[in-house]
Amino acid sequence: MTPAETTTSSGALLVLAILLPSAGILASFALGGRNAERIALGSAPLALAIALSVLAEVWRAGRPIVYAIAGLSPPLGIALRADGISAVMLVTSALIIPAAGLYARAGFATPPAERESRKAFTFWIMLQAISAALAIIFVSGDLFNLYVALELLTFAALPLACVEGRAETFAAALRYLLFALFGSIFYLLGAALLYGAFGTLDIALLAERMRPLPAVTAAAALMSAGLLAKTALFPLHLWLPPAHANAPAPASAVLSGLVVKGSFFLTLRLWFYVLPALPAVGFDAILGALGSGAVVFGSVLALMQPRLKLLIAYSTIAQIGYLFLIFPLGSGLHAWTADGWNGGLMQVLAHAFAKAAMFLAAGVLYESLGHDKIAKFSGAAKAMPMTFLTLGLGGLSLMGLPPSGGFAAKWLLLRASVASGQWVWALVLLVGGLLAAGYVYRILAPALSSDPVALKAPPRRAGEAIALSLALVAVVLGFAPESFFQLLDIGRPALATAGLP
Amino acid sequence: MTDALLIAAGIILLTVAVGLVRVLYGPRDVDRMMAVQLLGTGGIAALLLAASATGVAGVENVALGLALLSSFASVAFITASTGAGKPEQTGDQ
Amino acid sequence: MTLFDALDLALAAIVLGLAAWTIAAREVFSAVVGYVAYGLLLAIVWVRLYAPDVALMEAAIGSGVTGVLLVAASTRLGRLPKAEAPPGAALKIAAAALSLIVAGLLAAAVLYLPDPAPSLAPEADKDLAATGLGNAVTAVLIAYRSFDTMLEKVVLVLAVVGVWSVAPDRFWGGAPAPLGPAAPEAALVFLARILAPIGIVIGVQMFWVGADDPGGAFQGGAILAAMWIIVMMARLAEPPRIGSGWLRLALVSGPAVFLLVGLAGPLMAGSFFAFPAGFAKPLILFIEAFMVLSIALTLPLLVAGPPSREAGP
Amino acid sequence: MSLAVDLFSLLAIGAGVFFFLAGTVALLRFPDSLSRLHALTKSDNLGLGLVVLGLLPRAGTPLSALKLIVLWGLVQLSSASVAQLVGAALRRRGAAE
Amino acid sequence: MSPPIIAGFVGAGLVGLGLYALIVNPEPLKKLLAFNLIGSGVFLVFGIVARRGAVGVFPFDPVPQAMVITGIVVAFAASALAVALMLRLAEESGRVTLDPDAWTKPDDGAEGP
Repeated sequence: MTPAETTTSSGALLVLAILLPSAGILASFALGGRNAERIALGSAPLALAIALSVLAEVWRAGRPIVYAIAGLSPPLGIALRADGISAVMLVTSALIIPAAGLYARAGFATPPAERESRKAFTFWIMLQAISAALAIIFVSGDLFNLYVALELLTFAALPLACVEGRAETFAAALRYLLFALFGSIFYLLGAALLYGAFGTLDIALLAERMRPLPAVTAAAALMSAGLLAKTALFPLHLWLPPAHANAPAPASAVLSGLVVKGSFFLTLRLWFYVLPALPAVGFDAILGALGSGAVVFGSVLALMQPRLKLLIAYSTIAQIGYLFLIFPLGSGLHAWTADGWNGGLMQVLAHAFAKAAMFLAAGVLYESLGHDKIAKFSGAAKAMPMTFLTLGLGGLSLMGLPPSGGFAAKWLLLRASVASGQWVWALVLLVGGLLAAGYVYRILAPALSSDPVALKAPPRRAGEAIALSLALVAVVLGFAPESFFQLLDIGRPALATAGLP
Repeated sequence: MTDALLIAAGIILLTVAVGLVRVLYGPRDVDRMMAVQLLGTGGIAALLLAASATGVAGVENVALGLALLSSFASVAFITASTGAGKPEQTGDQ
Repeated sequence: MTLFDALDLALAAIVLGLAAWTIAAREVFSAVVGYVAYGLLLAIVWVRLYAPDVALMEAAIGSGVTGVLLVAASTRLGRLPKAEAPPGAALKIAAAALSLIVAGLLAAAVLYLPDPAPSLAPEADKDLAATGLGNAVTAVLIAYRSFDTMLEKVVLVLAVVGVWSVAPDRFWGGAPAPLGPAAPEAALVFLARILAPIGIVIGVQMFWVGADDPGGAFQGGAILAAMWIIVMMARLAEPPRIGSGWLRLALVSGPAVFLLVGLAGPLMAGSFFAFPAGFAKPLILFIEAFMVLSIALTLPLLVAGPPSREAGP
Repeated sequence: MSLAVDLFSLLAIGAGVFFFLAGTVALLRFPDSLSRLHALTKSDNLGLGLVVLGLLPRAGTPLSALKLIVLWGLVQLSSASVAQLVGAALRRRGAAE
Repeated sequence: MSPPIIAGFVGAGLVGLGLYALIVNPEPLKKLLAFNLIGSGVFLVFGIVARRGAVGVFPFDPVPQAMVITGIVVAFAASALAVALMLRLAEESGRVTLDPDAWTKPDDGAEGP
């Protein structure tokens, strides 16, 4: 990597990926009324097209594409940089966000009698804001720019969590906000130290200039703590279940499927891209241990939840735990590293789709049954087979059974842990899978009984179909070809150094 | 001369800071407010003196901004404590 | 130890003392009073760090506008019964230990930062001529890292939507509650009447000189915002209806103009967010003018809170 | 000339410092809020006024001299208004008791 | 001791104090105050970094200062959002608590879709 990275061809796509939803936010705010919905949904195909073009360009170039904003290279300017994982995540968010948007058209339309309604206005603006924030997180190469993106994400996610406007959603949102603020301020503190030590916040330049200093250790610890709080990694997970479970279904889908991945993505960037030159100080083992704690703790609590949405929310805590196995299993330069890395990223994708699908399905279920109490699901599967199929397929991925993206992810992680002799992670994977099987069984078993069930309303077909298609993506991910993993590897720093003689 | 200005700045700052004891002990909220008001004025004076002693550019603007906002907090205290038509909140314990 | 050192140490001790007070105070209201005083002193600390631009921001926003926000909140929340149980001793000890570790780690990290420190000051100055600006901080904000600044303005728009969004449905489109008492004191009205025009002149001047001297769009906007707040507290003006199209337009004008100029960059100067040579300063002032407007409106609206009156016809 | 100016500055600033001291003593020692308020407002304005007066000859440009004067005027205005407001608040509270 | 070093200790102290208060104080408004204390400590660290970056005729590095200006505005926006939530929560429920168990109603099925 050259220090003065300059714009590569098609780099402009990266700016557009950010500016499109940003402009959408501003236009929706200024025009108001029904326009927010129109703009949000109307710009979605364009966002997807941009994301796919970025993917195609990265694949074609075989290396990251870069854009130096204002023609000014780092350190003084800001560079955007899309590598393989950026491109894949961009596409993921460009698929899940419109899916949630389409699903939400029923619940978040502006009532015909009103010019503008609070819920619709808030929801459609914040949906675009999440897409803008994630786009920045996936492609920005500057740690301060990423701080602004983190704040953007917080300010977008929070109103979605309490858009229902009940006291308990305000309480949940307030807790969420305090955790999120703690997270971003500690992240910012770390960024200040890194700037003080190296005079830049550009990720590539930092990686180049990295050397062990007290400031670096402190920055690594502070930033990680902040990001973990935002990712809701055990034991900083307290805010997540009430915030995600009390949000309306399409919001929960985006919050649980995508938003927590934003801060996880930054954690990845920090450890694999900024700090890889640091001698290991056991941080990776700590992160892995916390992840394992999350898997066990989240799964056990999910097993005990009486309500479906809470169960799914606790399962998010567990599934986030798996993500952190990427730190002990995907770092360094070993034979198993590729498996660990690919497995961790596959888990990001599989969980994003599976969880979004399950929250949407839970939303349909709630609308039809009038509640989401698992104990009263008897016979519901017969009345709404598509929804329970979605829950089942999503559950497959959570458990890590084939064929599913979750299986691919956990299999790769398992292989890496066996190959590396780090058996404890293998044990975590197995226990987590069994516990997940337990809570998925809890959802499905009563529903499959043949008791008669009274539906308050017939299930919304469009909503069911959207949820099912997301679940199918989670399944299809299990058949990802080898070239898909090559794509994920584009621009991965460990490989760049490994390629050197 | 520079030293004299700095000493003056220091004395003023310390003096008004001692006044902050009123923030601690009150007893009423207005007493706390008065201490903040005094701190604001003293801070402006100290800033002007230090600026004159060291010649740092732009400090006048900061002092001007502080002067403009010197009543801000106090006005907020008063309007907030009488605003809703409720009896003034006191710090008496 | 020189005089300056003594002064600095004294200032540091007072700042930390006030910070300790704000967290130790039993009544939330007195904690907030302590916080406002703390913000004032922090402005002086910023001057000592040769950061008059930041000092202005800290005085206007960190202490001033945040102070108003917190004071209003504390008087309304202070009356509520305390629901929480006080923390146990074990939690206190654990928290204290953790905080000590973090503070120690941080102090060590700062103390052992490399010497000589890395700096972008020469680079920032090298390109300064191209922007036509004299104030390097303004150049960083509006030219070198304009992308951050534009996005941060979008964050402010989201914050406004977020604050509005907690309103009850029936008030959507209406106006927030008034900021002042129903019958404001004559002295307050008098103060607002005199202070506001002077403040507007100073705010605009600060924005204008910000191209070369300390100041700029943020500082000017913050001072104008403070003036609008004081005018609303004196009930000389009322918070506007949030449904107003003009208000919406004015609120987004800052980021929107910024974004449009940035989008036009490739046509004008070959790159997004680049300014054409020779025409940079007028463009920057143009963007900044709208940013001043947006900031001056956004901050008071954030203080005013969600709408709490019906929209009316 | 310069000596005379310096002497003037020192005298004015010294007097200013004294008034800040007096104001603080009043704030700490006076028995009730209202008398504290009276003493404080007067002393703190005189204090700043004298400091400004002392600094005026040292102002580099007419503009910065003007800024100093405006600044003092602003504080004077604010302080007087706040004193009124506090006084009124105290009276109201006194009446309520 | 140079101002940056003193300010460094102040910054570290503020972060420590704020963190302690954030964990220990149960009242949300006090937690918000604590967050603001941490915030100003963090900004001070930026200020130190900027001041240490003084080279030759430049008394400071403008980049970190610009970041602080951005940060102060964002921190204020966050405070405003938190206050709005607290006030609405107080309006809806008559209290402001972060206690999660305060909201678990045993069996009313009123939770959102």
